Amino acid sequence: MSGQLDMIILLFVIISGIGAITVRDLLGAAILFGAYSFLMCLLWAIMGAVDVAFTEASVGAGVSTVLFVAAVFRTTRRTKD
Amino acid sequence: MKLVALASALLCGTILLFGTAEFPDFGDPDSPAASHVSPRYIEEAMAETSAPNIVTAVLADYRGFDTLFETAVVFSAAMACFFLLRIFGEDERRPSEKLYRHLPTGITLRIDPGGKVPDSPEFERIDGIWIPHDVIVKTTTRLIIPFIQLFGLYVIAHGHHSPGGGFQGGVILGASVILYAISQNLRQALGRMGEAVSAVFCAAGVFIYAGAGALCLLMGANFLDYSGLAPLFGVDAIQARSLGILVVEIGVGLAVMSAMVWIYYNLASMGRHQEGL
Amino acid sequence: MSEFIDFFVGKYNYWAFILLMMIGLYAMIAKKNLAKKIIGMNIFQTAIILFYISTAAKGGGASIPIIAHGHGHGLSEHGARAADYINPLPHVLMLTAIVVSVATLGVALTLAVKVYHQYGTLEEDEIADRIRAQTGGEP
Amino acid sequence: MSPHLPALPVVVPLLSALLITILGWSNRRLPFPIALVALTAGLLSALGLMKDVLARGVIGYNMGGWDPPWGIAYRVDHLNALVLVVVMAAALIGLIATRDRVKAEFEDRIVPFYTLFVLFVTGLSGILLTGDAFNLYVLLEIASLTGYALIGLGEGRAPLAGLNYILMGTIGASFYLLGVGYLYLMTGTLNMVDLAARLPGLYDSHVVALAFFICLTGLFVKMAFFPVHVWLPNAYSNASSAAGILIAPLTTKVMIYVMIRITLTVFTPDYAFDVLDIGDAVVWLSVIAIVMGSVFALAQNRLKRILSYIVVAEVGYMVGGFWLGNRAGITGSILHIVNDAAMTLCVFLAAGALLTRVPGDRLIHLQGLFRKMPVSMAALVVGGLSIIGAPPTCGFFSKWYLISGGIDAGHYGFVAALLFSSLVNVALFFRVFEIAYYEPFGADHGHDPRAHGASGREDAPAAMLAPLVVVAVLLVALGLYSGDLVSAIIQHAIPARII
Amino acid sequence: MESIVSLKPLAAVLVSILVVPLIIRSGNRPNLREGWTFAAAGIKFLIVASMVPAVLGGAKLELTIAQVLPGAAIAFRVDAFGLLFALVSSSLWIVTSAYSIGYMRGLDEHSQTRYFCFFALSLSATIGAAFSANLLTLYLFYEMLSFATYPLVTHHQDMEARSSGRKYLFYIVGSSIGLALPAMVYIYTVSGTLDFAAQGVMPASVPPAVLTALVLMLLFGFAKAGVMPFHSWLPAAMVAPTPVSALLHAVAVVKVGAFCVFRVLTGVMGADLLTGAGLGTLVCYIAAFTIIVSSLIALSQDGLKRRLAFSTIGQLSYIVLGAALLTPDGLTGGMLHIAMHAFGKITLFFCAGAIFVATGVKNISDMTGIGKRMPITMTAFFIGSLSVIGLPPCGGFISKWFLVMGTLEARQYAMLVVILTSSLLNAAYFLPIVYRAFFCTEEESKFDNRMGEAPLWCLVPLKLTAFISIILFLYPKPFLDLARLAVVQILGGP
Repeated sequence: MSGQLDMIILLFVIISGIGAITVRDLLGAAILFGAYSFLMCLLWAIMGAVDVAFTEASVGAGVSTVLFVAAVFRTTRRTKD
Repeated sequence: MKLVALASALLCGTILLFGTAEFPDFGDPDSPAASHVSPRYIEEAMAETSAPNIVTAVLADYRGFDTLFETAVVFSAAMACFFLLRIFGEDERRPSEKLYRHLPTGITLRIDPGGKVPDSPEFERIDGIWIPHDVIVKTTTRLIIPFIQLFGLYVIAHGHHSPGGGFQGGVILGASVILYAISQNLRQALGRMGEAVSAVFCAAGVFIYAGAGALCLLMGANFLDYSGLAPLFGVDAIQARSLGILVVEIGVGLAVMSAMVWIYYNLASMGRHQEGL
Repeated sequence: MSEFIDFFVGKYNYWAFILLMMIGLYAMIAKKNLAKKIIGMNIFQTAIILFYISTAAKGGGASIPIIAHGHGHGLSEHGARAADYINPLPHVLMLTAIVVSVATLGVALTLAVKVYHQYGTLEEDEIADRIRAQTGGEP
Repeated sequence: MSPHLPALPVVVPLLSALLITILGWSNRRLPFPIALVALTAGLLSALGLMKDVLARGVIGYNMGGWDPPWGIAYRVDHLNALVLVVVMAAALIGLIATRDRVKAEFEDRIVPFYTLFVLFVTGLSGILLTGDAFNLYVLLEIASLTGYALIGLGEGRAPLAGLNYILMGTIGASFYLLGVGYLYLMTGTLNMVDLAARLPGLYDSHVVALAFFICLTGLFVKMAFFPVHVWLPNAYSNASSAAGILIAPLTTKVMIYVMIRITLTVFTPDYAFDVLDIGDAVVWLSVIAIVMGSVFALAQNRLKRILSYIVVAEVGYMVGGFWLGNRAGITGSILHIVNDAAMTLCVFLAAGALLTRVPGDRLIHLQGLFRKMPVSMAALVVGGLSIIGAPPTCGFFSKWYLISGGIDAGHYGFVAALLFSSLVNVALFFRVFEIAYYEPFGADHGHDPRAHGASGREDAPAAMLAPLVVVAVLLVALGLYSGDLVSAIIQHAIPARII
Repeated sequence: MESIVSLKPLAAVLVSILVVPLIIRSGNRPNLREGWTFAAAGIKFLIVASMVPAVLGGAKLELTIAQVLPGAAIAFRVDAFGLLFALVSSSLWIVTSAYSIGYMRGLDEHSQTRYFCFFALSLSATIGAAFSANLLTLYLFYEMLSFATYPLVTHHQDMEARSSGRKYLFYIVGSSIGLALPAMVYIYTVSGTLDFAAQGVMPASVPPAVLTALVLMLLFGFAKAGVMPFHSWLPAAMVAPTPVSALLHAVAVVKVGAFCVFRVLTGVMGADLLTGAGLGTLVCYIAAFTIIVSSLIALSQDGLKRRLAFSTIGQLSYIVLGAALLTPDGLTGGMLHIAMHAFGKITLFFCAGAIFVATGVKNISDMTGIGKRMPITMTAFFIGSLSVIGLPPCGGFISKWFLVMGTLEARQYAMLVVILTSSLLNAAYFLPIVYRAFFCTEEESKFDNRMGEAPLWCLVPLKLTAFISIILFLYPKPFLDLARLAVVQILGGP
């Protein structure tokens, strides 16, 4: 039951991870990276690691993404790969 | 290059996969990881530290030394960003045009270098690259931010009993300031929480943590052995541990909050601290 | 076949962590864009976090590591049993690791911004071209 | 001595780093004195620890008062006490010597510079003292993050080099973390002594072997072992000279210490040398590292790049010597940690001193420096001779042990590589000396009028020269006392079963 | 044989190191600077000489500085052989210092302060090598000597000096690190010690092939001994100022090389072991080859200093040959040759320098008739030649006599032939110079008849050394006693 949910989220994690490194737009990559972190956080919540999930939600999905967006804002969205 | 990368990644993965065959089964309650050290935490943490959240107990007490340095890592990262990016006195050295918005009308004025700056509360300085003028966003964030901060404080304070603690709370508090900076602008955020404040708060947060540990040393206990603080708090050793955890969580929260804000300031403005997200 | 499925199902978290690690490693080596490399680095780190969290799991209805009825002064009548709670130690370790990873991310992004400021691009090959143009090929 | 002594080398610098920020923010004159006091206290407590260890043997210290497998314990034995003294001493000398350079290079960044540097030393001393595998990772990250920052703010390609350093360093640290995770999965503990007690039953497990390899790979990246050294030359040669002086002598040496610690204390020599039997393979890798490091060094035309590649080759010395797996080899390796820290400090310091007076460190910039800066060049000569391995400088004696270990183990490839590298070092250093000595060529047999007139002497400031001379003298002193060093300390750092 | 702990060896080594700061400080007052040099040289000689009675009495003066490796310390031990060598070097330093003043000032050379500093350092290293108690200490001072002489060799700081300096380093340092060092470590590994002992320290278990390799590595590794094919640094080093060539490349440096070989063969390997393995003969043949070939090359050289250099290469191999004969007379001959050749060859170099200072001539073909211009110099040159050739009434005769006796004793008749042939060759490349200097027609002479000797500072030393060469023939007792005693000590004696 929870195992299946687990697997589905893992699948999404992997997809968003691959997406983050393949999409040809750094802002998009940053957002996908945020999504990746958020899915990771869900995964950990399901696995019972509530504190880790909390931290990942605030740090990974929150601040990391903001920092990334800020950096993209200060550099460029362009990427060749 | 791509092939090399793929090959090395695959090689690495294959080797690791090969190892998983001998792993204990996922979720096996008798695996060494579940049966050697950790049971003590689960069974005794409550009695020894009076913190029902075992993670908090382990984080701030049993392995408090790790966490001290974890906080120090955040501090050094913030310091590193400041060290690498901050540009001092850019404004004076390279005067550039400034943009002002007339609030009642929304008209944007451009003032060339050397031009006279309008001296009226109706004018607001704005950034050339980031000019949101959205009353809805500004008002909403103004409303939300206090609650976010309240929640952050709650998370720090309630870390003993529920998920959360200094890190999470600190990040939430930091995020509230960052949100303020994004919704208004960087200068206003800097006006609320300046650079010196972030830097000193950041160091002070870690200092609270390390100082609590050093205080234990002075009281004759080992470093970070909060039970040594019992005479100071006037409670028994176990309660002293609980209070010690609270003290260091506050330190962590302070440090992490300021660090996040500080990193954001430098990163978003390329260290110039005038224009930014 | 069913053995294989059991094998897979029993350890799918570990498989996923390896897959994520490979993605991260691949991105760090193959991608020429520095920001992409940084994303790869973070994925790599999260993969390891996933591994640790997986080691913490306990089957058989273990609950999250917060002791129920825990209010009061550590004198809960019925002491907690280890099998009832998920192993908290990896969680603690990974809290640290997450914070370390965001710290690393901050510094890495800072340096990336500096590199962009210096060369006007984040692509490694273009940077190499600029350096060659500036110094005449000397290291 | 106080029972809390083991905590001090970490706690005092940490608190001082914070004080530098808090107090220094308003008073820019404070950071240096605070750092000075912190590192002096660190050095004194390290010496005190050394004394205690010599008197009483291994010292343990429980952080937070929790017993080892549950809490984090520090464990001080001969090995880490020795390396701690070296690190603290090198950091202190570097700090004093670079005072003026820091003022010049980081005029408005004094506060963050010293904060980061003292944190860097904190991290290193924590790495050295800790007895907990995960705690080591956290401290490693402190030392690395501060190192990235210090290196990233240099001239030219420094930010790019710093970024590459971050990427590779993070891979290395993450691999180490993963290896520790594997160990945790198999044993359920993170304490090194506890791990060592629980591992013997698991020696035939592939996961443990994998954990070992992963840890080792991670550490190889961190210590810049060929072929994963690529971050080092760029990072060290582009860093500002102050940062180079402070970081170059320390990082790789501490990583080699970690390798030795993990192998000897956690996995035990039985496992590493007998069960896995990878010693030979690693020694061959280090042969490649030594040879390639030397060859790459030959191809460089900048002094600091040459020195950086020499560091790469020296890493090969230490790794190879350790993996010979016999007493002489490991003695040589540990002794070389000490000596190489001193040598690297000496040559980087000398290069920094030269850079105060010449526009760059390309070899053509060094023309005529023997006349212009005799003291700095003399120190560079001493450092160079030590790296070459000429007696009585300390480099000779560690090389002696390494060669002796190679012969004992019958590993003549390693011996040949060491000799080759020594010869290449002769070529490298004398190329530098030649340029500094001859050029610009004197007209007609050197009878140029300059020689008799005013000599145009303009050496580096005394504040930099004094520590430099101290280090140069130290190189010789270390050489003369290496016998005592080995018999009193290093012999006790090696498990008795290794012969 | 008693051992006395004494500070004298250390003092003898340190005196010329300690004088270096004084020389540097008085760099702009040449007279004071040279005064310091003289003072150091004099004190050094007195210290060395003061050890003679004790050593002749059979004692050994010992001092351990630092126990750097288990079983190997940095330590001094003065025995008869070391003292003999130290006596030669330190006495000649006084003479050479005087000569240096004349030469350097006569040519108005640059960087004289540096020159005198490194000269003093080189002497320290030489004396240190002479007094070494073990191979490690010997190696230490050997390397110190290599690096200290580098600035002297390349004194002129021009292109030619640089390429010579490179060659010098390549041969000397390359061979010592590449060959001698690993051999030493191997010896240390198998025997656990590096001390010199009467019959060597090598355990008998070392297989002959390894032993051969070790001997060859050490023979070639100490390339200062100039054994072919590791000889070509010596002619290259002749770009140095002549006093350097005189003292270092005829006495101190090259003889430290020969001294090392001597020590290795007798003190480390041991005579019996080498004889047993037939390695003495091998080294003999290598030395013989060097002797003959270098003499032949010397014949074809026109540069006077280059000819002297090749002659030195040959003469050094006499010493090696003497050591390799491994018989009492052979060893005595080898040791005496260190002293005898030193006085003879330094005279020749002094003459070459004096000629260069006075006339600027370097090539032999330009020296026709120079005897009329510089009669004193050329007379001294003649005496030096006789000594090097090994003819009476000069000291060289005595050492050669002992060498010949040694070959007979060892039944190495081929070596006897080699020595005699080589003596003929020596005569063939020296005597024509003297002949053409004095006996030539007016037209052939390249000089007019005016007397024009070099400055007095140059002239007195070469007269002195020529005189000593003759004295040594008449009164060889001090050196002979030391050599005899040394042989007893080396062979473990009755």
